[in-house]
Amino acid sequence: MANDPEEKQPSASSPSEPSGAKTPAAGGEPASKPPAPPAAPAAPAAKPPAAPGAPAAKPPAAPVPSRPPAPPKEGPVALENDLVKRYKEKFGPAILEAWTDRKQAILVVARELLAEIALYSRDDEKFDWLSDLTAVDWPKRENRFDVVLNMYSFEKNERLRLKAQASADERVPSVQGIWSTANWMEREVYDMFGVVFEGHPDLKRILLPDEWQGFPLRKDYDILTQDTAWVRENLGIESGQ
Amino acid sequence: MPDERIPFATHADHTVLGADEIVLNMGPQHPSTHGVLRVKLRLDGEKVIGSECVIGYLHRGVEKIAEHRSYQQFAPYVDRMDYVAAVSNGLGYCEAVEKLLGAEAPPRARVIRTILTELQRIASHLFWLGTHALDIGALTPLFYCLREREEILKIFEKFCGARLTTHAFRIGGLQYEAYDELEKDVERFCTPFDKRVDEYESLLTENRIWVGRTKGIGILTAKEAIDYGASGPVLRASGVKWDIRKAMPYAAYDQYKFEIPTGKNGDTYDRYIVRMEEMRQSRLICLQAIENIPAGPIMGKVGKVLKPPPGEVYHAIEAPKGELGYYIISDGTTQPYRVRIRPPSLINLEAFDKMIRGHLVADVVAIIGTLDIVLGEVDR
Amino acid sequence: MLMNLIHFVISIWVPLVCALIIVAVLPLVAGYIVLMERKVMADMQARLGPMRVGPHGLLQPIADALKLLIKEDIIPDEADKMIFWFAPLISVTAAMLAMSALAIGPWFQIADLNVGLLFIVGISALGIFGIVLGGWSSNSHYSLLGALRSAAQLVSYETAAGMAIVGGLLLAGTLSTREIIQAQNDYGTWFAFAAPVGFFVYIVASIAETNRAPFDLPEAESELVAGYMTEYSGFRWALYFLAEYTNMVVVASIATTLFLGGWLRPFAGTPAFNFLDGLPSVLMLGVGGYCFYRAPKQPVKVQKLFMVAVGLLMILAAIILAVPLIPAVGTMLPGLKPGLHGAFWFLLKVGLYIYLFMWLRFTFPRYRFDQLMRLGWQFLIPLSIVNVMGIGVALVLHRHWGWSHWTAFPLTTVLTLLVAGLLGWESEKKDKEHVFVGDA
Amino acid sequence: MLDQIVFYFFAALAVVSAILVVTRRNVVQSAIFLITALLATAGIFLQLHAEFLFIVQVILYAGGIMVLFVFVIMLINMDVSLHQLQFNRQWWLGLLLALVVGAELTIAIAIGRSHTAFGEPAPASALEPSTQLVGKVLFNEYMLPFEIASILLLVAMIGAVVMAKKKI
Repeated sequence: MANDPEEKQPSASSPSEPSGAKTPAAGGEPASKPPAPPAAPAAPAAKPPAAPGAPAAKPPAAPVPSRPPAPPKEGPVALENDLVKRYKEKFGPAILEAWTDRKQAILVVARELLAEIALYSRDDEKFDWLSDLTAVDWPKRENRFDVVLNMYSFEKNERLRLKAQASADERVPSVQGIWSTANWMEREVYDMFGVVFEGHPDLKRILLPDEWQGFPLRKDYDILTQDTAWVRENLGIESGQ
Repeated sequence: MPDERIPFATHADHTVLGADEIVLNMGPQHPSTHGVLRVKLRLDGEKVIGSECVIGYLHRGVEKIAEHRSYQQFAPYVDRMDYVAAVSNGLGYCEAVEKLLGAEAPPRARVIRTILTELQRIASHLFWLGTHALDIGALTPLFYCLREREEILKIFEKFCGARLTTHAFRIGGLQYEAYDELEKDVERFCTPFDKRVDEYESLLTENRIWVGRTKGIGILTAKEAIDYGASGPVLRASGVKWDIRKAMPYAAYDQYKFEIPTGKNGDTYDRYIVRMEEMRQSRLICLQAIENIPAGPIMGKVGKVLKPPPGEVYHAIEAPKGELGYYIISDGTTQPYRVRIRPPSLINLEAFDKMIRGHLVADVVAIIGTLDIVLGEVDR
Repeated sequence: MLMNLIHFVISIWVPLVCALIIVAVLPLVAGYIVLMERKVMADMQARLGPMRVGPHGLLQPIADALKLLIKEDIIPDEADKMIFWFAPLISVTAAMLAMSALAIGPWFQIADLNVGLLFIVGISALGIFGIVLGGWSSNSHYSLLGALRSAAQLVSYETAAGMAIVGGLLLAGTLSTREIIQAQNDYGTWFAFAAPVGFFVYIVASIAETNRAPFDLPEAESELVAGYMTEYSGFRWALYFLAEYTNMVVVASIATTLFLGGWLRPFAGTPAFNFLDGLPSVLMLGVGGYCFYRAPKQPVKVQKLFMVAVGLLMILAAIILAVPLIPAVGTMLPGLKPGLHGAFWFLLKVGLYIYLFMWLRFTFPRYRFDQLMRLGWQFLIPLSIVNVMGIGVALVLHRHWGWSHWTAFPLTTVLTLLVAGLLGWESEKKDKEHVFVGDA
Repeated sequence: MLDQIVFYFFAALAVVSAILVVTRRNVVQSAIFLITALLATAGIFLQLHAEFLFIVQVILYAGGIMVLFVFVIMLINMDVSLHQLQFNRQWWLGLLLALVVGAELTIAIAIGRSHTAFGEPAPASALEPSTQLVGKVLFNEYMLPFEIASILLLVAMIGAVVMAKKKI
């Protein structure tokens, strides 16, 4: 992981100075590494970046990256810092897992308390800007859908990702009340995955026509289902595809 | 709002000046909706009391396609989303996959990428300025803006053969070595460019009618902008000083000095001022960048077949419209398991309904223009 | 019975010929004004404009006319057929009728009514019917809104234009166009310099009256698609366009007659500037020379010939304009010089006025409807009323207290400008409070 | 000679369009015929060299009042008013009144022809242009009624605006 200045890990050890947007965050890259160094960091350039591209000076001839990196067995690594501790104190068992992947913090939380955790993140943890809300379909898993919230904090200039798992017919509490931006994103997740959001003011399809059957972004969805249904309905014959 | 099926032809529920409201259907084919956007305006006489945006006419299912393409094969699709700023889409995607791989583009590639992305930002803002002024009735700025934009498109064509959907970058660096007069061309474009921006500003900024049509129209306070998830010039015009190029620098932005313009009261005029200033700042970045493009390889240590280790990454860049984010999940195979693209135009469009309430129909057109949306990105 | 009919026809052959010329030439003139507009617009936007039909696009209007003739004439199904067909006719007749009382040159006038100017204003006011009925009868939402808007706009700006004209009439003392120009000659200065505020108000009001430039709300492309003309196509649509451009010519002629000294040569009175008499023929020579210069550069042979022909035409016009200058001919036919030169000067002033219309169109964005109304009612109309009072005061000072009019008029103009500043500041303040806050 | 032709043309036009105004089913068409009737009478004024009257007729009637008529017709939803009951059930009363008025008119013309002596129409050239004449009279002898009338109109206009505006 060569000098990857922009990705700041919400590391606990050194309270990251309130870089805020004014001062370029790149300058004050705390040299500390995450306390629990990734167990098997096959990452080639593990050593902290020498001169993280001081704004004016041209970085010395970039360290020639050593032998092409064998695909590093990166994978998620357990994460324990005071952010996670604060969440655990507050919500206890609701925080199911906490790990970091490619230097980005991820919290897997219980589906029922998603709204409360989101509210807590926005008010107390200052993650006041919901940059993205989406879903991922894992058909083989019992809790099939992952609803993913990507939050960003202007003050701490950090990102945090909340994940809630829900099966096909479970309803996920809507965060539309907390960030109004979630309104259309939740509609899109419903449109593409069929995940029903509890408490959403006007949950209906956003991109596809309203009478569309099936949810396209599910892994087990294929175009023929819609096509054959339409042909049978409108032309009254079986489309032989 | 009761979602009764409005037949395509508009119909007045009651007499035009009757007490009840009428529903005016704007789009999807309309001269100033910047693409196939349909807006159902509920009007009381001439005043807008509510609206509903119907989108999805240009939905091509980019995210579904991504799951059946290899990482390199998907790169050209990304240009077709925000077709006005294809280069920055490409930059976002390539950097996200590089992060997934844990690879890094060499410094020369990062500097050239920065130059091309800033040129693309200028071109996108020029296109916005031209069409926005045309919607409000000023016919001339459009042609001045297109004249400058033509120069930038020529540079892109010399660099990678295409003007609009450029597919200029590859995962891990660049495909093409920069053609030798790149510095001279960029220099020839940038040096007179700020006088050109003065030319546009002389036509519009102090123009009483322009100020009358844009000041105090479509106001979005800072708190509302954050709540609605607005990003880019729309957020900065409301007073929030935040730019990913400064907060989380990527490519080679940490090596250059530039300012982030912000507005005060988040109306159409402030967004206009912010974007004009951004064009000047991008020009400064380009001028600083072409002074020393470091020598060295243009392609990082990335194999031919990309098999990123399982895991996920969310990487966001500052596209001309706002924060363009890529959330990619890999399952170790050559094809991404899931690619989610955060479209700044779609999310900026969410604040549209709140911004147009209480305005007149003529302002609706100005507000669509000031949000700078591109329907290719809204519908994906 | 037949004899006195013939006598009658002979007695009025001059106005008859003028009328024929007006009705025949005006569509052609309107076509070439459209071409001029597209060329000027292109020039201001760093491009070339129509170059394909004929050399430098000179045959473009003919091509446009043919296209519009052949184009399919769509009538919306539930539209009121009879009125839909009748509306554009009202507009065109109103515009052309208004041309009848105008004096292009001392010879060229159809009817010298002693209510001349009032007649023109009255008749062109009938043009509203064409727009309103056209918008209503095409039975579509957009055109109805557009028709309402343009009617409101016309009515409010007619008042402002009317008051501005009253300002000029006070100075002239008569309504007949010929005598107004005579009065300006006697005064020695054009009324534009005597009543500049009136002239400014008239310019702004006339632009709004012909639905052009910053005030072209009714056919604002971006919102209401094409206003009242949305459902019209083919030649019917061309009639509306012809009416608009004829209105533009009418409004320009009123301004020239009332404020810019009609067919008077600039500095008509002072003999020192007599060399200006030669200007018309010199100008024509210049244009002819340019045509000859461009002729060989034309790509197609027939375009070369056409350019040469146009060049010859210009030279011929230069010669005709130069003939009255020869002293011998001047004594024999005294009327020739004012007649020919008068027409030239009048048309030159009208052309420059129309150029001003176009210039404004390409530099200014469009007003919103309520701003337009506020500008009309709260700024222009009060200002023109104050202007009328100012001129009244100046006349009293001039006639009864013997002030020379070189002191009286500037004084009142300054007073009126003071009031204008106050009005502007007032509407500026109101603009601030009137900011739209999204009252959901 | 030509004057008669023109006069008869205008007169016939006025009468025909007046009849058409009443008989047309479509309201807007009848409004247009009303305008043509007014313009025809204006033509007759012009023939009598009463230019001022001609212009006032054109501007006020055709240009002003009729625009209001057309506006009102346009904005009221036509098919609604057509369904309301047509109150032409008292047509016989109307016929009776028409006959009475007709009789009075014919008698007045018959008697009047012999008693009252119409003055000889003054030759056209002798007349001073009528606009100045009317202007002089209006602003000299009848100054006061002119001012009162204008104030009355102003009050009426303000009243109309107050009533129409939803909220002041």
